[in-house]
Amino acid sequence: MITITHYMVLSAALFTLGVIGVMTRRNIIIILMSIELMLNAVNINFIAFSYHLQNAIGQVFAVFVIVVAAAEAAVGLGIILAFYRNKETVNIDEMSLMRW
Amino acid sequence: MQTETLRPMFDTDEMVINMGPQHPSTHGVLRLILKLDGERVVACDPVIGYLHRGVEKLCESRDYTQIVLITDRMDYVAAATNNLGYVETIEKLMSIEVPRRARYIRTILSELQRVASHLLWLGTHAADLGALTVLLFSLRERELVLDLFEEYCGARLTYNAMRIGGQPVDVPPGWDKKVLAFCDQQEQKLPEYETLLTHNRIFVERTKDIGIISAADAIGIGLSGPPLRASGVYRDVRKDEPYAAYDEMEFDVPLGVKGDTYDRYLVRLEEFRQSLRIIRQAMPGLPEGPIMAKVPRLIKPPAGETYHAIEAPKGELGYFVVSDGKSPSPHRFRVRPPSFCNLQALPQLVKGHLVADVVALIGTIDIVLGEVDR
Amino acid sequence: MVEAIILPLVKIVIVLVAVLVTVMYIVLLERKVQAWVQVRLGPMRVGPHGILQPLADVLKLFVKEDITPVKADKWVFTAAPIIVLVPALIAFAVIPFGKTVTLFGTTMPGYIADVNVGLLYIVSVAGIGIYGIILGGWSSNSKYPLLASLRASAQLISYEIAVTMTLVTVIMLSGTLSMVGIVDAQLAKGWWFGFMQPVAFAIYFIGGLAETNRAPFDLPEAEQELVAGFHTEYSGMRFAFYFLAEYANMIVVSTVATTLFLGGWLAPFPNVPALSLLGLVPGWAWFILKTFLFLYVFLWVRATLPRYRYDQLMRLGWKWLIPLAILNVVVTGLLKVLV
Amino acid sequence: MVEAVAFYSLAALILGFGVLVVTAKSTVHSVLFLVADFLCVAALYVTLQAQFLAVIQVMVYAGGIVVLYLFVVMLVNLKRPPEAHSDPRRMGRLGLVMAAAVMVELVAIFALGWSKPEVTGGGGLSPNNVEQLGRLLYQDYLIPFEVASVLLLVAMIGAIVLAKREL
Repeated sequence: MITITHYMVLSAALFTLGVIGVMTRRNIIIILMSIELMLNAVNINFIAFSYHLQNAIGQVFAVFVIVVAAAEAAVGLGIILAFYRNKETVNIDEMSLMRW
Repeated sequence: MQTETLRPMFDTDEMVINMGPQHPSTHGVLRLILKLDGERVVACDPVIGYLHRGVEKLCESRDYTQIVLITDRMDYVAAATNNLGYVETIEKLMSIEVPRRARYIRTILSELQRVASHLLWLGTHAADLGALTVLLFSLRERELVLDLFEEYCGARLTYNAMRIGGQPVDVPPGWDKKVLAFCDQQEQKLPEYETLLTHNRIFVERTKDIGIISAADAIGIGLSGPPLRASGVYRDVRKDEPYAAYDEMEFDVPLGVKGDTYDRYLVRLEEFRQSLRIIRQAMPGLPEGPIMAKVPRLIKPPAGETYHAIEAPKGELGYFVVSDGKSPSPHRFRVRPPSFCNLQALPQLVKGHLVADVVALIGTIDIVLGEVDR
Repeated sequence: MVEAIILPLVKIVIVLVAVLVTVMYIVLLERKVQAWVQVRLGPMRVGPHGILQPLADVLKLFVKEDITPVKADKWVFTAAPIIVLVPALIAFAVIPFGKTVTLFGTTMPGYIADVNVGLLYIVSVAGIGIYGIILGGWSSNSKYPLLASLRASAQLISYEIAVTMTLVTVIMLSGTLSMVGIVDAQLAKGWWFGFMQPVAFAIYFIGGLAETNRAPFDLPEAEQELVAGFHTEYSGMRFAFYFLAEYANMIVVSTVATTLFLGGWLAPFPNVPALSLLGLVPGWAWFILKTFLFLYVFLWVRATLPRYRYDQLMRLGWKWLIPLAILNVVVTGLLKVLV
Repeated sequence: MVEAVAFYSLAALILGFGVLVVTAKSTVHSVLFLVADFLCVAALYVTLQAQFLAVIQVMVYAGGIVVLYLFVVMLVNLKRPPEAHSDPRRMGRLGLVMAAAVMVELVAIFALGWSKPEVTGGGGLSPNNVEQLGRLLYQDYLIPFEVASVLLLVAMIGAIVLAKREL
C-alpha cells in the first residue's frame, strides 16, 4: 500500500537532490536545472496531496508552479546568455565579481 | 576606439563554415569560406582552382586546330560559344573572311547554346531555391537542344562544332524544320516556368532585393552578360561589336532596373525569347553558299596579337592570342572567361545576407567552374 | 484478460505494422507523385511499376554501414534517432481509426486508447520529438548539422504555437479533449470542423507542413544549403529511423487533421438521402481515404513550391499565423457566447 | 500491488535520473537526464489521476523549458570545461552537509509534524478531472491565473531584454 508518506519521502529526496546540485555544481546551467528538480519535487507533493485528499486544488497550484518554472527558466537563461557574452564562462565561481 | 575594444567582447562566436568543394549546391567544385554571425554572412571568401587543368598553357603547345577541342572543355555547358570565340579570334588574326552561310550557322548554334545554357541555369537556380520541378522541366527542354546539336555535329556536350574559317559540316537536311519546331515548343514552355517561378510568392520573396549590385559597382567589378545587364547597363557584345551574323539580326537587349536576383532572373528569361527570335530569323534566312573559307592546311597566323570577345551565355568571353608567326601553336594564349569575372562579385553580393541566400546568389551569377579554373 | 491485454496488444501491432508499411509506401508514392508532376516515370525497376521499391530501399538501409563519426557523442548520437522515432509512433495510440464495432462477440473500439486529454497528448508527444532533432545535430559534432538542428528546433517550436492555437478552437467547438469525443461532436453538430473553422484548418495545414519539415518549410534538411540537415552524419539504420520518423510524423499530422477537421471516420453527406450509399463504406475506409487525400496534398505542395528562407519562415509563423490563430480563438469564443 | 510496482519503479527512475542530472559530466547529458526525469514525473502524475498535469508537464517542461536549456547549452560554446575553475574558498562538503540537513528536516516534518489539513472547496476529484480543473482555474482562481499570465509576460520581455545583443 502506497501512502502519502511515500510520495512525501520521494519528493523530499528529489528536493534534496536539487539542493545538492545547487550547492556542489559550479556550472550555472546545471544549477538552474537543479532548481527545476526542486520545483518538480514540490509539484509531486501537490499532486500526491490532491489525489490523497481527493481535491483538485492541488493540481491548480501545480499549474502555477509550472508557470513560475517557465518564467524562471526564461529569465535565468537570459541572464546566463548575457553573462556568457561578457565573460565567456558559465562557471559560477567566476561570477563572484559584481562588476568587471 | 571604444567600440573597437568592446566589439570582440560583445560578439558571440562567429562561425566559420566551409561550403564546398563538395557541397550539393556549389555548382561544381567551388569552395566558399563563409564567416557567419548566426545565419548571417559576415564575409565570404571564394576559393577556386579545384578544376584547374592549365588550359591556357596547354593551348600553347597544341596547334591552332587542336585548340578548338580544348575550348570545349572550359564552359562545358556552352561549348559552342567557346568554339566560336576562339575560331573568330584566329580568323581575325589571319584576316579570313568567313562565308555568310557559315556565319549564319554559327549564329544559330550559339543562340541554341544560349538557350541550353540558360535552361541549365534556370533549373539549377530554381532547384537551389527548392523548386525541384523546374529543374526537371528545364532539363527536359535542354535535352531537345542537345538532340539538335547531336544531329548537327554528332556530339551532345563537347561539340567541337566549328573550324577556323567556317563550319566543318553543313546543316543536315530537315534540321531547319526541327530547329523551328523546337523554337515553337520552347516558346510554349516559357509560361510554364513563369507560373512556377515568376508569379510565385515564395520565389519572388527569395529573390527580390537579394544581392543588389549597382550599375557602377557592376562595371567596377567587371561583370558582364546578364548580371551586368540586370543592373541596367546596356552592354551586349552582339550589339556593340557584332560578330558572326548578329549585325543582320534584329533583337532587343533586355535590361534590369535594380540589379537584384529577381532582375537577373527576368533578364535571362527574356533572353530566352530574344534567342528564339534570332533563331527564327536566321534559320529561314540561311543564305546559300559555301560553308568554309579558303584556309591553309597548316594554320600559321602572321606574327601579331589580337583580342576578340563574344557574348557567351554567361557574359563576355574573350580570347587573347599572340602569334610569333613561325610556330604552328600560339605563343601566348589567354582567356577572359565570364564566369571568373562574375564570380568576383560574389563576396560583395552575399555580404549581409543569410546562408540560404548564398546558394541563391551562386546560382544567380551562373558560373561554371570549368571556365573559372580553366 | 482478453479484452484488457490481448486485444489492445493486437491492435497496437496492427497499427504499428500498418503505419510502418504506409511509411514505406508513402515514400514510393512521394517519388511517384513527384515524378508524375515532373513528367517522369519515377521508380520503375523493382517490381511492376516499382511497386517493390520500398522493400529494396529498406534492404539497402539495413545492410549499409552504420557510421559513427569519431568525434561524435556516441550515446547521444545513437539515442537521437530513437528519440525522434518513438514519439512519432506512440502518437498513434489515441487516434481513432474507425467507430466501435462488435467482432466475434467482443466490442472492438476503433482506437488503441481513448484518453481524456488525447489531443494534448499528441501535442506533447510531438514536442518530445524535437529533442531527437536537436541532439542528432549536436551530437554529430559537425557544423552543418548543428546549424540545421538549431533551425529545425526553432521552426518546430514556433509553429507548434500556431498549431496548438488552432487546436484550441477545435476544443472550444467540441468541448472535449478526447479524440473520439471530437469526432462524436462533429457527428452531433452535423458539420465537420474543417467547414466550421476554415481559418483554423488552413493554419493547421500550414503549421503541419512546417512541423513535419516538408516543403516549402523543409529548411532543416535543405539539401542545397545545409547539405542534408541535421542527419548529415547519419547512415544506415539510424538514418532510416530519421526517415521513418519524418514520414510517420506526416501521417500523424494527416490523421490528426482528418480527425479534427474532416470528421474522422464519418462518411460525408450523411444528411443527403441520395448519397446515403456512402454510409455503407466502413468508417476506417473513409478515415484512410481522407488521410491519404491530405498526404497527397503534402506531396503535391512539395513538387510545386520553392523553399522559404529562414527569416521569412519565422516572419510567416510569428507575424501571421500566430496572431491569426489567436484572433480565430477570440472570434470563435465571441461567436460561442453570442450565438 | 500494481500501484506499488508503479510507484517504486517510477520513484527509482525519478531519483536515479535526478542523481544523473546532478552528477553528469557533460551539460548536454545532464539536460537529457532532466528530460527523462520529467517524463517519469509525468508518468507518476498519471498514476495519481492527474492526466492533464501529466500532459502539461510533458508539453511545457519537457517540450518547452528543457528545450530552452538545450538551446542555451548549445549557444554557450565553451572553450574550456565549465567546471575547470574552482574558487579556493568554495566549501563543497559543507554544501553536501547542508543538503543532508534539508533532507533530514523535510523527512522530520513529514514524520512528526504532519496532520491532516482541513481543505475546503475543490469538491472531490473525479477520475476525469480536466473539466473540474478548468472550472477551478477560471472561476475560483481567476485572479492568480491572470497574475501568472502577467508573470509570464514580464518574464518574456525580461528574457528578450537580457538576451538581445544590442538594444
